[in-house]
Amino acid sequence: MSETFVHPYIPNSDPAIQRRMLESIGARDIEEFYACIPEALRFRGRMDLPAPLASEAALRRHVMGVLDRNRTCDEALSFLGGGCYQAQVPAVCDEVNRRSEFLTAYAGEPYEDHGRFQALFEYESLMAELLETEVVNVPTYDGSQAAATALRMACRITGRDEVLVSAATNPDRLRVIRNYLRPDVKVTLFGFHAATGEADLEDLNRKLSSSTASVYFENPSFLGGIGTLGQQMADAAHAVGGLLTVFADPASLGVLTPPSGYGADLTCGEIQPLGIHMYYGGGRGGFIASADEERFVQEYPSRLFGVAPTEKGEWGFGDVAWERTSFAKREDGKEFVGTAAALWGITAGVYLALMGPKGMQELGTGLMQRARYLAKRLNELPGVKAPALTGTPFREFPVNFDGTGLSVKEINRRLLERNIYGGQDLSEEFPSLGQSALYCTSELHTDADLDRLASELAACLKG
Amino acid sequence: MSETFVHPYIPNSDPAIQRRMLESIGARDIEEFYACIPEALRFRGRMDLPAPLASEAALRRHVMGVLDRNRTCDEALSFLGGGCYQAQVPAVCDEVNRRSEFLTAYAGEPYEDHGRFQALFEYESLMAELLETEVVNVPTYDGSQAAATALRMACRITGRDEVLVSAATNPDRLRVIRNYLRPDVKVTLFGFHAATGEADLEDLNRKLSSSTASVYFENPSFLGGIGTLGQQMADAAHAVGGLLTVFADPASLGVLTPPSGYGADLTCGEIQPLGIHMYYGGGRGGFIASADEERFVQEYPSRLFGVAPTEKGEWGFGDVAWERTSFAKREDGKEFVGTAAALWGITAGVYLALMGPKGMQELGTGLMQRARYLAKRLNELPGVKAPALTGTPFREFPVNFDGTGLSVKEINRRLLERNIYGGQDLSEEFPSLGQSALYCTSELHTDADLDRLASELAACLKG
Amino acid sequence: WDEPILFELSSPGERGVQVPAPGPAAAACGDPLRDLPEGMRRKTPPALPEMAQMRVLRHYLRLSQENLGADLNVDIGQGTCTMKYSPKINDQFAASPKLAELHPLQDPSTVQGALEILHETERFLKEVSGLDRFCLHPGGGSQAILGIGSVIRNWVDAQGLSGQKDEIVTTIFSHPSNPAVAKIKGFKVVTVYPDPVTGRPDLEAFKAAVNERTAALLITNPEDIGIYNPHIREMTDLVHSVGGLCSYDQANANGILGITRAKEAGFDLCFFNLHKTFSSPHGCGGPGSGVFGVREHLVPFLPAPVVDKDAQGRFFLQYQGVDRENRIKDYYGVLPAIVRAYAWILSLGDEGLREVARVSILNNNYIFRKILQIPGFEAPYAKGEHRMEQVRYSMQDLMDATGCGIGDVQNRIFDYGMHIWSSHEPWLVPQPFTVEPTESYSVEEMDEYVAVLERIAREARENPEILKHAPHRSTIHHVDHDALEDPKRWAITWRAYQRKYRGYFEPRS
Amino acid sequence: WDEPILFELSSPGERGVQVPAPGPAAAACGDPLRDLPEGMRRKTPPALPEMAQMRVLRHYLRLSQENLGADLNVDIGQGTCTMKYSPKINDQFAASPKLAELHPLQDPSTVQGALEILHETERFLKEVSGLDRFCLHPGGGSQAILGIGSVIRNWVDAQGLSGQKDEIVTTIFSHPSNPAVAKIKGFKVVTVYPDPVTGRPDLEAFKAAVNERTAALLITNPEDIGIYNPHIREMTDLVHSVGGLCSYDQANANGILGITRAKEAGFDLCFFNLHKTFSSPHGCGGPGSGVFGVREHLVPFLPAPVVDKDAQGRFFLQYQGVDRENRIKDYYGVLPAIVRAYAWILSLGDEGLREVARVSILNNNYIFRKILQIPGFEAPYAKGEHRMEQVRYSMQDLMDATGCGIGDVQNRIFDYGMHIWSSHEPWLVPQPFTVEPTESYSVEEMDEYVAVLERIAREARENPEILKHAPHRSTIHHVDHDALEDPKRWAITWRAYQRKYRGYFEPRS
Repeated sequence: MSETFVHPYIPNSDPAIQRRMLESIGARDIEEFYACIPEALRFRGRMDLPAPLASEAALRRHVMGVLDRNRTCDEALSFLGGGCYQAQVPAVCDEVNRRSEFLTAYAGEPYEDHGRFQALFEYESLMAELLETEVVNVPTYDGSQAAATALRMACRITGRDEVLVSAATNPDRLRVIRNYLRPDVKVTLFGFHAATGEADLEDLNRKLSSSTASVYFENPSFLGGIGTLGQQMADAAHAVGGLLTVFADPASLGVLTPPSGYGADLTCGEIQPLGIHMYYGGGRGGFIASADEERFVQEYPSRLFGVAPTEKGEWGFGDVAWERTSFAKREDGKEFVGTAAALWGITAGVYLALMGPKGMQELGTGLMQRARYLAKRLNELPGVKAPALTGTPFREFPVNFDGTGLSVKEINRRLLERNIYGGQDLSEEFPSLGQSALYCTSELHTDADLDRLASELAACLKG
Repeated sequence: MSETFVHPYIPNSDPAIQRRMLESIGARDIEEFYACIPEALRFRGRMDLPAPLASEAALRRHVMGVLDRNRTCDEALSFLGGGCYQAQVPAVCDEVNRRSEFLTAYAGEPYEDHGRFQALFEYESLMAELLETEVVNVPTYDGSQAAATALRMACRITGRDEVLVSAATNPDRLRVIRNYLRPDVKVTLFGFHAATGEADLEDLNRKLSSSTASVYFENPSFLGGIGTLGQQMADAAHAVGGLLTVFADPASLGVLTPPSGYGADLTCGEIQPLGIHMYYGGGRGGFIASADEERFVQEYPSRLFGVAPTEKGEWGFGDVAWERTSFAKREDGKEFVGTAAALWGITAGVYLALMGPKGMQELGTGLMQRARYLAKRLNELPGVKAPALTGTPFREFPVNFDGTGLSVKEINRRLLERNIYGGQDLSEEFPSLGQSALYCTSELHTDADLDRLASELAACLKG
Repeated sequence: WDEPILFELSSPGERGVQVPAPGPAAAACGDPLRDLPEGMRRKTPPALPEMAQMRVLRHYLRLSQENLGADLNVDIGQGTCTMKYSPKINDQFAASPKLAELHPLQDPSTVQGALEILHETERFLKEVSGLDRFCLHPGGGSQAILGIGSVIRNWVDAQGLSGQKDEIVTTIFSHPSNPAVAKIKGFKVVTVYPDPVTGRPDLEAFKAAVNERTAALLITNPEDIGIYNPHIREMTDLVHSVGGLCSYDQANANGILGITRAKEAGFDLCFFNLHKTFSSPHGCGGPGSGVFGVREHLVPFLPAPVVDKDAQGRFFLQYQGVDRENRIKDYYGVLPAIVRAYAWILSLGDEGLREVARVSILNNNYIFRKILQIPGFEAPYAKGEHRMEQVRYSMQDLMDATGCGIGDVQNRIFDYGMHIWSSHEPWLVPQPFTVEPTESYSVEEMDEYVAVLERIAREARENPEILKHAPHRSTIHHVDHDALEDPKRWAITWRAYQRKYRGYFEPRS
Repeated sequence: WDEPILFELSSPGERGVQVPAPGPAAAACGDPLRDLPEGMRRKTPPALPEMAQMRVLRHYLRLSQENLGADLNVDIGQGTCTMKYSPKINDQFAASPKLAELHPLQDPSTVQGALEILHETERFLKEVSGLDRFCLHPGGGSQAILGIGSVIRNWVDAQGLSGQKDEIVTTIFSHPSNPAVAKIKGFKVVTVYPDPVTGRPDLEAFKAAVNERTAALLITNPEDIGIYNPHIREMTDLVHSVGGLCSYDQANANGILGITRAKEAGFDLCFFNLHKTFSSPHGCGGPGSGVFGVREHLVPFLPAPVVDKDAQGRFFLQYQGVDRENRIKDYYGVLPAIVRAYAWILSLGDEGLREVARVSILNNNYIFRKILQIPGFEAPYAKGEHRMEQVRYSMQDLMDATGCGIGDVQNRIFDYGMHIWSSHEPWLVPQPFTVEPTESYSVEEMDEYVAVLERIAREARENPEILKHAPHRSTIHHVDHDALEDPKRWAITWRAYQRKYRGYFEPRS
């Protein structure tokens, strides 16, 4: 750096300090430390980066200017969902996850990072109550990773190499699953009924075999409906010696039976709805849960924080069954583990502690009521069918526009002009549903918001 | 509250909990506790308040909606100053003053609130280096209160009851001073030269007498110019046995001689420019500083935190000369003390620690350069005189528009249409300056910003 | 942490932040300091520390952890000033650039949100008090008293009574700033003491104190001992009968929101602390907000500006009909505190504010019974009566029995992560402490606090030395307070320290 | 703090937050649960605790204080993973609702700011690495390795070589996720060990490991022991000569930013951890961001979408020319981490990034000399050479002399408010620890850290019992780790605890 420019982030960028340090080391200059790098490997050019915004004020002005080019869901009226949800984020969640101590902690021991261990143990415990399971992991990257890992766990537990996955699965999640299970696990889809969105049990039964490690479905499904055949699918899977893995929306579990209640061996899902901002899809964390059986626990790749006694009778914490991890065993550990989404786990714990049982019940009920009301309002519009499936929606449902003569794409364009973000276009990934879009409600929606969509949509359909 | 509504802020709003508590107390109901209030004094009506926004999400939506009706200085281009300055606020300042521990601490002892005591001692110490004084108080409400109190201190120190105040003082600050000194201290103004903005020494000398407790002026003055007659005014005041009190802009003291360097006995001022957001004028704190002489120290009404040894050799802290305060002595203490602006003091300390000597030097130089450049650009415009006074501006200066045939009010209206906040209109408070406005630069202003004002103003003047 | 003083961390050459440099055109204007006379150019740069950003941050984060804020402990021993829960959502509003980056001289059309908050908050306060108009400017309760004192002063002068009305009556259990401000505003202070049995202001003494010289009464009710004075209306009537004004110190109105109001009790003025009754946090001692209100006849004396709404529903700063010369503070009020109070009231409404009052009284009477069960602790006055939102206790009995008083308990209680304060001086109640639980604390938290008090009281009896050498688990040990009272030894800044000492308190001379 | 577990704080009836209720019209739709079959209606509400908001907050604030984040201590003993300073201004960007409240399926016209950040960050990374295209999706370094593993797998399959190329070569000092991912993706792992003198991968062993079966090389350089391998180009050439790919683990590229790049060293792929090299904080173990890049010929295997700019300068999500089926994560990347890295690079530029590298190396060589002076500590391999950005030390000598090893030092160092970590397994270096100061620490801070190590080493010699019973000043005392390995005793949730125990670890059966 030039003599006159000392960077606030680099204390020793002052040339005088550097000279003193070099003297202490006995080195001529910093270049000497790079003598080990062959000249052919040295990069002698300039990186083509913008001129530095050295002052914080200039940086702030630039970056805030870039961010101002976004129009957020707060600034519009959004009905997007499909796996990422606009939801209330209590300020206490933000307060806790922005604390320097949590934000910048990392790999401390159970002594210096006692708080981190306890907060994550509590997260596991709160999720366990919601899921009615006894084991929950420290969060993995996202729900899709959790689903993919749960299925690999099922394969290891059963010693089998095929999984049967519902065709009503989130298409991108299905891609993650297929990709993560490649090359050694076979992914076979089973269908759903076009009218109801429920699983096609006949198709499932046809495909179940002694190779089946697990049956997998999402509840509510990607298409928004609450699946009611869980126990039958569990029974079918168990009958062939396989497991049942269910991907559940934790926001629904204040009112819906958790998967463990209808026979799921492994539950997985996404914690974003529990107090984590959407971040353009960048705020994610995945959970995996099971019974407290050694054959399950030993197959988790994730860290599992447990409670343990101390010499003086405090609550102590630490890693359970460390030797299963890739940290301990490299390629002989279970899959792999690394920096994932711990802070979001702590956040989700704060969220559940604030919500309590009543909050989760009211959340679930309120979402279902809004979905029902919105479907009713939209179904009144000419040419619109809402919901397009007969199952009970939890918070989202497909709306079919075939009768309007307009494509979803065109309708969404018109809504956007009115500052409304219409539902996710399903026409490409689910052609059998025709021109349909997945409309999602949020606990942030008031009656006025839902009514506004109905009236603006009516206007759009007129042209 | 109704049976079904338990407020998150009121743990014991649950009726079942209340019943148990009443039982434990042996009271029939809560109304029983109010039996001591005569019925005639009971308010039996309803307060006409809006229906509660019980959920945080609804509250957020409402309040953020109200705030969205503001257009901030970040969202426009502002040249307003006059005592409140748009300035860089390093993120670390925000981080520290938003910490729960500082935000919600209060009246703990030097043991449990060691950090608060140390942070405020450090604030005093950092200010002392900037001011070259040995005593600085824990902040009072704002600079105007600091000025008024400094003058009352001067009266007590000298045993006199008249102060001579420059007519180039911020008019609203002058109102605070007059009001605070009423009824027992006489406030007499002395003039300034219309061409230069400097003090009229002749007028001052005429008014100095054996009743003069203190001479007071602002440096830079309200009109933005750097006063160069400080030492002469100090000598004159001292010659009659009075003191000199100077109100200084701390942002200027990286480059300007602090008042103690030209004879000021008391220095006071406003810390808002030191890392505190403007908050529509709601982010303020005042400082008072002096030499470490008992006759001065004993006249401070504010708390003064000092360093002291502990039994085991740590840095300890506590209140210096507690018995002078109204906390200790009620009406026999010095003026009064109460909750004022401690957190902003801590913030200003963080700011000075980040800036260091070089930062303060660069800040002062950069502001003066921008002011000079802006004046040059504006002076090129037909009918515009900038600066309207010949003294050296620090960061702001009057611009005279008499030659344009337009009022400041009209010009500012036209600038506002272009999303520019023009300078403060001086025509009412300083009629002698004609149609003039006080234009202020900021370290956030780039060349492009200053050029933009010049070109937009040119356009405005054309009509 | 054993954190050094900031100056000890300086490392020449380091920097904490880069200042935005002037653009090339501005910089080309040359060195503006050249034109200044020699005497105005600073010769040596200020001796501020030089530190990299991370080190500054770490220093202050460590100091922050060495505090017991209301967010961290059961902070109900703050005397009359227990802070209630300050909701974190309100901190987000206060942090919003939409509020923070407003200049006070912006055109009203660009600050409609800020003006709406000021206007609506005033409207809410009028409902809570029954008075007619509020000033939101003051930066704390004491400054609100200053505002009130200025109104009284100017009113007296405007009546042409400056020579005659020169006394202000107050009570010993009213906040010290009441008499202190009265004195600044040129009045003689007459202080009424309580009836030793009831704890209420002695009615006969009060009657004797009021006469034609009485400019005003400044009084709290319930006073800081938590006992409501049912004769308040007789007292205000008496003051009115001699032509004086009555001002109600409602800094702490916790127990009576929506229950009884300044208006019905006959007051002409009152003030509230928004940081306290309306949930804004205390910030280590400010920024707070004290807001004061008046009845119609005093509106012309209220500081300008107030916020009004025009026929088109636009808010504006109103300078007419109020007093432009009665300025006590820059600009229009402490917005970060006001927006929190605004949001807090919005979240509660009429019923919610009443519930705040009801629960604060319920909580207090709950903990009152528990504390009285601790041997050595008692509550003087009004035996057998319920209390309002707080109680002033005495541990004189403990002192007599063990030699340990409130000072010792204060030093010891931190070892349990709690705090207790000794109440305002003078100590009319011997060895006093005041507990006020507000509505923010649960039964379990109050029980926890009482258990700690109980344990310390037991320690005092069993092993008083533990208290005498407390704290044992603080960052620091016992401070030599004498050094803070001696002009030769005190050091209010590092600069003074360096002149007086070298090393660790080795005197230089 | 002696803070209970959350569930112990439950007080039935309390609430932490109110859920926004549906409007009256929506609520009028009745109870939607009625229509569900009995089996899908939850019978008992989840046994979550019931707590008021302030108590929840206080619980987590107290827990927060019981951590040693990088903001709080001299955190340079984190092995290869020392976190650099994460500037607070960048936290403000990450906290902005303008970023936080975006849904990933919004129309591109409404997210131009987010897309610009993704696009520009990718551009910066291309400059830093010399590679041609990056994927920003992964949520951490290990997931970036997964992305790389997927590219390699799919590339092998696309070449029709799945049967033939089934081995991946790595080194023992590369991060454990390299071999672990290789295995998931169906490869056999071949691990090369270091030359015992130089510490660099044994070149002969490496040549022996590479053959026609080699699908790829996954390697770090400098490795986690801080020694640069100058033969890296020969190694990549060798792998290329047998038709394999080369992937550079640059999770930690601290010492070589702008000095040497993946491109010149012959790599086809590489990845960086933005939380680490590019300053995003670690968040107790995520959310982080691992970004991986490829050369042109592998772009068709990169996960879709990437961000491109059209002729009008508008950014959009590009699904063409990349692989839609190679998905490893939801959506497009961890924006809160990415925006921090973006801002950090913007604040430094080309010269600044180089200075980061230079100072990180300077700092490391400074502390390297200091640590070597502590009796009992040494640094195996490459005697007499400078090091790159970190050094793996051994305290085997101290262990031999005193019986105290890294585990004991770990337990003790917290008593001084510091942290040290024992390095990744296996312990090829006996009793290992790795110190990496990065560019964020000053001379004084490094000296402070060394002084603590020195003091503990002295304690080990003079009074090993102090270490053996450490920590002495933590919130808790020595944990019984055996309980965590025994299926009958472990308890991963409070629910499991309650089934297995009552009271304090009293077994129920």
